[in-house]
Amino acid sequence: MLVVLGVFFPFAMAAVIPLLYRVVPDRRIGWFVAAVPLVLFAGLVSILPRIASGKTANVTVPWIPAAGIDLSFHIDGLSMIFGLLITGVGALVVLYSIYYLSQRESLGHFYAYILLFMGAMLGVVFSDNLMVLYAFWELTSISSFLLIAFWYHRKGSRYGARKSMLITVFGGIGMLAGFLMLYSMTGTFSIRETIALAPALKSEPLYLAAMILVMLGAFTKSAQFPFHIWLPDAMEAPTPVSAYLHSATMVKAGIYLIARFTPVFGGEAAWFWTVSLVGIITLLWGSFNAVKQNDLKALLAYSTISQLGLIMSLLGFGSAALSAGAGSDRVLFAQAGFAALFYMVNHSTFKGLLFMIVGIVDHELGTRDIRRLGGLMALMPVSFTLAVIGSFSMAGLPPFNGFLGKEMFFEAAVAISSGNPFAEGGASALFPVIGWVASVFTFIYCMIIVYRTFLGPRQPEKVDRLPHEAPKGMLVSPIILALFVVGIFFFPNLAGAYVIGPAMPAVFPTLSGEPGLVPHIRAWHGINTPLLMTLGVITAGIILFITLRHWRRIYRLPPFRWNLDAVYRGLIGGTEAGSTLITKRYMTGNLRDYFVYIYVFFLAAAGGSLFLTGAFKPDFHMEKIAAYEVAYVLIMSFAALAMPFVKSRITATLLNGVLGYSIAIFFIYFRAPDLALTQTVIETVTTVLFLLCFRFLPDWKPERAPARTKIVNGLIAVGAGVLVTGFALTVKGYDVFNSISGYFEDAYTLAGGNNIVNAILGDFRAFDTMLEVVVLFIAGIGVYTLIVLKAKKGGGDIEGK
Amino acid sequence: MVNTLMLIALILFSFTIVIAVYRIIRGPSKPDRVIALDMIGVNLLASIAVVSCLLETKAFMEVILILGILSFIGTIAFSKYIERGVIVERRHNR
Amino acid sequence: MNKFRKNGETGATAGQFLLNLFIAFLWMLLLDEDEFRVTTFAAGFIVGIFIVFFMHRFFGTQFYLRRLFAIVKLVFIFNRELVKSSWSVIGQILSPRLTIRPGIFRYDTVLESEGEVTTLSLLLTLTPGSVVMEVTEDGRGLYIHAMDIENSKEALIVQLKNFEKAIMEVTR
Amino acid sequence: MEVHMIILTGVLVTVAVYLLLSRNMIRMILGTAVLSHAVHLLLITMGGAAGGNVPLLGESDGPYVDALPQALILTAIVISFATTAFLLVLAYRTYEETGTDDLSYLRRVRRE
Amino acid sequence: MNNILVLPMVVPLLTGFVLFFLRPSVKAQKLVASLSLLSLTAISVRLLLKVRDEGILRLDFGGWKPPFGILFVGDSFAALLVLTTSVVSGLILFYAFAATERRHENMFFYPFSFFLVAGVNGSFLTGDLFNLFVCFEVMLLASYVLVTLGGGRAQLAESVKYVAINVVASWFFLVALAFLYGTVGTLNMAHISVRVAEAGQGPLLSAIAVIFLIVFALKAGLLLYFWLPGSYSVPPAPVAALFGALLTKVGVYAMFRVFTLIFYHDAAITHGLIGAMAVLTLAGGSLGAIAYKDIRVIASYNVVIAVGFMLLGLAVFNEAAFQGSVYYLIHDMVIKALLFLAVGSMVVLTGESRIDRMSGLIRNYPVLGWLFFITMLSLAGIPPFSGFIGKVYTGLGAVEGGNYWLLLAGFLSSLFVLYSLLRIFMNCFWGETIITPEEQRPLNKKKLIPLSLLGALTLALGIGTQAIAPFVADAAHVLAHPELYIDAVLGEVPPGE
Amino acid sequence: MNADTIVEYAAAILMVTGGLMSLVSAIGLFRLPDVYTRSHAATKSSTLAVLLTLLGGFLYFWALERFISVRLLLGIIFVFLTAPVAGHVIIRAAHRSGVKLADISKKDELAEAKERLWQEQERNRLEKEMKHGSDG
Amino acid sequence: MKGNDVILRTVSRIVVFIILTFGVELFLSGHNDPGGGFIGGLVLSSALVLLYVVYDIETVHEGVPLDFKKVAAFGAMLAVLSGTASAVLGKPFLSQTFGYFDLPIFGVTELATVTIFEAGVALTVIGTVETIILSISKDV
Ligand code: NA
Ligand code: NA
Repeated sequence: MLVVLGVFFPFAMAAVIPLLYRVVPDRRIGWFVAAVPLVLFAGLVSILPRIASGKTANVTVPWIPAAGIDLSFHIDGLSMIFGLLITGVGALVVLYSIYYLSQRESLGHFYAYILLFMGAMLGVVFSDNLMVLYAFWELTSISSFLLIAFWYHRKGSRYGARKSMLITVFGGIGMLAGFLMLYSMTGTFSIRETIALAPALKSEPLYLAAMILVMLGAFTKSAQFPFHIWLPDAMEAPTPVSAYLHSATMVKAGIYLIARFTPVFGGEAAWFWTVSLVGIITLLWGSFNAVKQNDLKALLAYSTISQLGLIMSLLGFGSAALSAGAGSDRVLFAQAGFAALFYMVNHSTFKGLLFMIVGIVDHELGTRDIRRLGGLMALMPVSFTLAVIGSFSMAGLPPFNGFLGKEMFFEAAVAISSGNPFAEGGASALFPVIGWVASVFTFIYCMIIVYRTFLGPRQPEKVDRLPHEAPKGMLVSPIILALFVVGIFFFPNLAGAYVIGPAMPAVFPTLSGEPGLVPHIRAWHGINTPLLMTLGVITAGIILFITLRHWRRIYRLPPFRWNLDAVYRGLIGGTEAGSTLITKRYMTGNLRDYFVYIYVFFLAAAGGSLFLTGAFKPDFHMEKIAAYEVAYVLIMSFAALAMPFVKSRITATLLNGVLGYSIAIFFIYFRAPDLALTQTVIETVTTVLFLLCFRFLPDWKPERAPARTKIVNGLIAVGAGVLVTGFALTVKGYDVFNSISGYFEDAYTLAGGNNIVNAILGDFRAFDTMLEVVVLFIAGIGVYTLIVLKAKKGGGDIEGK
Repeated sequence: MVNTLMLIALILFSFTIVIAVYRIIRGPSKPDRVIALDMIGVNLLASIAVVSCLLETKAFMEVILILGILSFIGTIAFSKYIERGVIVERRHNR
Repeated sequence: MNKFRKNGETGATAGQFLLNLFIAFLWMLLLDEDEFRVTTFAAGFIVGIFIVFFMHRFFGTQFYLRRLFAIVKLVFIFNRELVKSSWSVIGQILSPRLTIRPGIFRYDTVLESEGEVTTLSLLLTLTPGSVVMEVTEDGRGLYIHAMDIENSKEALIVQLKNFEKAIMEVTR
Repeated sequence: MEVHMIILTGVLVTVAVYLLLSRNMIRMILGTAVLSHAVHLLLITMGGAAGGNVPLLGESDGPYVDALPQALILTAIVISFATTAFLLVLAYRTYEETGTDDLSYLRRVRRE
Repeated sequence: MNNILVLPMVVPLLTGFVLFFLRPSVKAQKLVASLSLLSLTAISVRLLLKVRDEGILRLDFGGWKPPFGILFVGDSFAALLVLTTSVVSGLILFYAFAATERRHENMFFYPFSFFLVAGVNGSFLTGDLFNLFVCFEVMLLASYVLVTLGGGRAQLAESVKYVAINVVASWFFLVALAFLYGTVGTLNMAHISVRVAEAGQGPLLSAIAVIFLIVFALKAGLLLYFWLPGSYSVPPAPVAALFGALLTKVGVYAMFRVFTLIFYHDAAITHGLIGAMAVLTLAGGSLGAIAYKDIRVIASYNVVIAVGFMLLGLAVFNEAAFQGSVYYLIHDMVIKALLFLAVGSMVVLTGESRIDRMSGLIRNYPVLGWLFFITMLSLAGIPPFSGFIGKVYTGLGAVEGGNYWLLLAGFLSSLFVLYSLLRIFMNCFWGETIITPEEQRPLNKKKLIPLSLLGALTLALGIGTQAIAPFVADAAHVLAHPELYIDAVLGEVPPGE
Repeated sequence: MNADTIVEYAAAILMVTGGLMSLVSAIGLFRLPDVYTRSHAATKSSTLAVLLTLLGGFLYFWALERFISVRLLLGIIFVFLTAPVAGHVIIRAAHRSGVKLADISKKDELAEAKERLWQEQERNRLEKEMKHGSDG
Repeated sequence: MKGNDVILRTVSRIVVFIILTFGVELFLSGHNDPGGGFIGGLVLSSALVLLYVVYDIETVHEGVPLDFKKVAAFGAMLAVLSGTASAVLGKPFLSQTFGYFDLPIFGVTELATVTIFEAGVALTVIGTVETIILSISKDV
């Protein structure tokens, strides 16, 4: 139950904060907010030993039991890691934001969004129910959207917010479809039950589709190539948000999803290749592009993309463990999964740290453009130190946790390149190569962060204020993170045993209990391939960093200058333009066109189903035909056919009258006196109405239209006539049932009337008559209002109080 | 025989109506057309009388009367329209 | 003010009563009963009360039962004229060559009341070959369109005089 | 006896649809009027009118024609009258406001 | 005796007449209207519970047993829609109390609204196909008047098209009825169903079904939606909201009723066609929603999209999909009301209707802005708002039925919905504030309350889905098992009469 | 052949006569030169034709079942009463709306009278204007 | 020159009464013969139409000073209420009954509740037709 409260605590606070903000309208509000993740963090830590020992915490609160959608929460090792990150980094970020954000900002909104996000993110990682997970998943997108557009008056913020929303929701919808497919295979929304059923799913036809769709959700959320494009634009958000959502937590929801679904889909070639390849490409593309950025936050964004790719690829490598036969290999592969989680934790620490430092720089100088920065070391020594810690860790240098992670990555990449169960040709040999190249670029941009910002010449003319060291409060959070960066390096196995290790059974349930699943991490493990690779990275990195000026121009060459952003913009712009073009083409606003559509559809659909399905069986049988009936048919046809061609509307109205009166005659032939009576009167009154209205309308002019239009009109008209005739002739010959009318012939005994029609109108079907009276009344009063209530002159058509 | 005569009468009326329809289409003046409509009205009325005899039913007597009434109203309305362009006035201007 | 009672009428009440009787009679006829029934007549009278009450402001026609005979005579004269002129018009229509000379002429009647003038106009219009086009504002002059003014104007005027006489026998 | 009625219905539909596709509002409205004539005819034809007496119990003996379609048509007639009346008035009010009775110009009528 | 069945139609009718006579006093009109709406809601709740307790209800008007007389049939589907109609139209009218100009109020605005509601409820409840036509007409005539009421140039120009096209649609309805009566000789829907089943539907009846499809497609705006964006975007907010919330739903309902109860034997033709039409509708609506800059037009194209989405369920034709559609119908009534009222409020407050002429409204009208935000999320089917569960079930149905193209179209369309509304939200509510506090028109609290209630309703329907779940399940069950409906209607009459 | 049969035959013959007369008037409608002359053919010959037919119907029902159809009688009266009025009103409208008489027409006293009246009105108007002019 | 409407008016005055009587007869006889509320109402309103055409709105209004909108509303409401009455009595909505009564003047007469319903119908028809015509005609 505490778990439920834990998830809903942030939501409750999110609702309270805006109200509280009215009472405490300054940055002190932040302390109330910070209490939330702190309390939750403490709570999680308190159950950490229990989780570490392999137990789980579960609770289910019914939500929509009818649909099998319940708030069922589940904390195991995997969700625990994320829970700790969400609350831990969350607390630090809130703390940082208290000093970072200006008092003038609408802090109430800001913290409400942050708390909303926090709750949603906790929901994502704790949910056992796919639909609930999805619900929280979308909620993270929404809160991210709101936070990116926190400064919504800025165009860039809006652009970034929209982009992230569209891409992540797109992925989310795909993921939902995938979940539904899973449900149709398993009959349950519970993740644990799904995992339990996993072996049986592999033969299901929808298995692959569901897999791809789930990956789509993960990749969009975790900014994997080619969906990564939203993340750089998300940097429009205030820096605490970037640190929290867009590096430490939300973007890792995709990682979580992939890890969570590894037991379901892992061990499949498609999963292995897609996750690994997408990850590795993202890693390369992200790091490569990070180097060319001038905005520090953009650089960090690309670096985040790249490292998310790294983690993703590690998860991909790890999934191979699930199909490999028993033996040391599969433990080795599974260690890639361990590395992924380990790297992810590390990434949260050093990337959070870097974002905070960039935020400090931005805060102090008002710019993040490295072309305007330099030489800040002297002015901001603490920040500089922290930046070095973060950057070097990210570059994979000791004595920082990044080094350990990178080593493990290389190790996994090398391991997977040979002897993986899906190896086809030498494709998997690319993994270590690409990983290495990407690491070189990673090294370069880490150096850029440190050198271009803090070292080199100062450029005071390019910034408009004199920078100082950040306020102490603002430094607290980065310092804590830096402590972790260093601390994990020295005590990696503490994290391994208590935090990462317990997650392994969740990712690799079939391997649980295998020795070596949780590797012993050592900073020094002798001179081996990974170490050599790292040395290579440093060497190549330094050379390339120094010569950056010279080779930088390759970014202007294809395919390096290719920008997927342009694809996105083209897609959006093209869709907008295309839709305008298409829609305005057929939505002409011309009634004639609309009638053409309707009748063409009628001809095609009804005509098709009459003539093409063999339904058409005309019955030309006639009992007897009287000459005078034919005469009236001719009269009416004659009058009708003349109508479109007469020159005056009076004539047309008269002809319409002829039709009306002649119909009355037909009603006589059909033994329908009541009809004949009504028809005659109505026809006259209608004619009078036409005459009354003609006074307000100009006489009609000859119908001017291109011959083509007239021919089309004619063809449609003839088609409609023929089709109705065809239908009617067929219906005439359809003689299966008797009408129910025989019943009404007892009208006198049943309803006390001799006039059957009248008995039907007044009794058997009086309800129709009653409503018809209402229709008539509405029309009458409607005409009255139409005439009496005229639009105000010059009032436009926007009215209202 | 009686029936045959009646049928002949019916056909004659029908011919009249055909010619009247022709007059409606042809015009040339509006009153011509109204006259033709009026003529159609009364001929229909006569036709119904004959049909009633043929079918030996009194069910259509009301229709005959109604048709008489309405063809009168219609003619008056059309005439007034032709004469004044308006058929119901707020206040007769005389 | 009532616009319909232009000519001073002799007792609107009596007129209404007559009209009411007329409606009751009409009612009885409409019901198509085999025999005369007082109840039916009474029912018609009640219906008439409603109608007359509803329309009482329109009331204004006169009903002269006692001059039934004069009416019968008028009808007879009319029918004679009707057949005569019908024959001539049919002849004109069916003659191989149209020799008619239509035209409009004015005729000033001796009749006075609206009813009289109307009756005259109706009778004249009903007989083929002539139609009343306008009544002058004083209600005395009739503009008449004749189908063949050259040959039948004299006959028409004779016909008019006959009608006038017969009408006056009814009304005066 | 219905075949020629059915063909007549087809003719009426043809004319009505042709009128409906006109630019002029009055033509279009006349088109709807003719359409309703056509469908009333169709209803009574489809109701299987052939053979049978007037459905007045006192007037004639059975078999009677199917009275139900007659009742339906009555309802339909009244409703189409109501609609036509409204449409007509709407047409002239639209002409009054927009200054055109040409439907193909109405698409250009946007906010003042 | 189930006279309660007729109340959802008769109460609004009588209210309409009473309001007509109360013309001189707008205050009295509002009082009576409020009381009527409250009682209408109470009646609808009672009806729904009665259906739950007693099964499908039926009321034979005049005591004439089916198939000879007209009857109302209340199953969970109809009762749910009636209840939603009552609540939503009630909230719209409460908004209208604050938003409607006096001269409109004097011109029978409220009576016409009640007649509209009567027609809508009648259409939901009737068990007779010709009576459905008549109920449609009640609704349509009222809508004709409302769409033109006090209109200027643009409004009348669009109204002409709206009325003309609906006249033609009604014509198609009569044509279809003529053919159907000519073949099966009866009008009672259950009885028609029995006879159609007896004849095995066959090609001719399928072809007639296609004409019915055209009729309802025109009413619902399924593929034949050309008339919709124009006419829904011109009238004042409450009218547009009534239209957006109620009118197309009636067509959708009718399509569900007719194609699950009567013409379900030849799915290849009818339901295949419906599926294709739904996909095209989704595509057309999606393109339209992002093609224009007028917020009212954007809202109107969203109506089109929703219609396509709801009919996916019919095309898929399984119980899960039916559940999805029922949920979605209810959701869409609520959310379209909110959307059109919100959009209408924006137009009234700014005097503008194009997104490029509004900016930063959220500072001026924060509550409205957030309500719009909620509307956007709910329309896009994002949990925990009401659109979600319908989407889930529809998607589930499509997956189970193997209709992957329909699934794709349906789910992709929600992205277009989101995009189209994001454009409004970001352009109009975000951005630099251009209305200074001095020139800011006040947003009446009386308008905000119904808006907020609708917003709360969409959230409540999402969070409290469980409350209506049994009813929806029952509705879908009856849709999937026409014999239940037939038994309830014709139980006492030997079929095959 | 009993009396009823004779009456039935008489009725039928009346009807055929009516039909023939109606056709004659239709021919008149076809042949006559202007609306005024055509109106003679249409409104009167055909009225007579209709009256004959209705009378035939009346007789027929009387012969058939001793039924006196008041509606038919009323119809006859109604046609008697309204047909001339209709003719009068149409032709008046024609003249007032300015439909020309055929060339063969002899004279048009009505048009002359209208012309005179118009001149008189014009004179009055001018006089009035002159008066006003002198006042102002 | 201005003419004189004497012929038209004199005849119309008579004709209107015939039409009205006929209309009432149609209304009442609908139960057994062609007719009924609708047709009766329509014929009655066509009589009024004739008056409007022959005279003018104000003159007729002086003769028949009714607000036809209210007539229509009253009629339609009556039709609906007649259905409600049976519901109040515990019968299905719109149940009609009929019986034979010995009335003082009319004798044994068949009275049916449907007549009330039909009266509502007729009033609506009259009210609506007149409302429409008057609305258009007054719109100058
Ligand atoms: Na009816
Ligand atoms: Na904007």
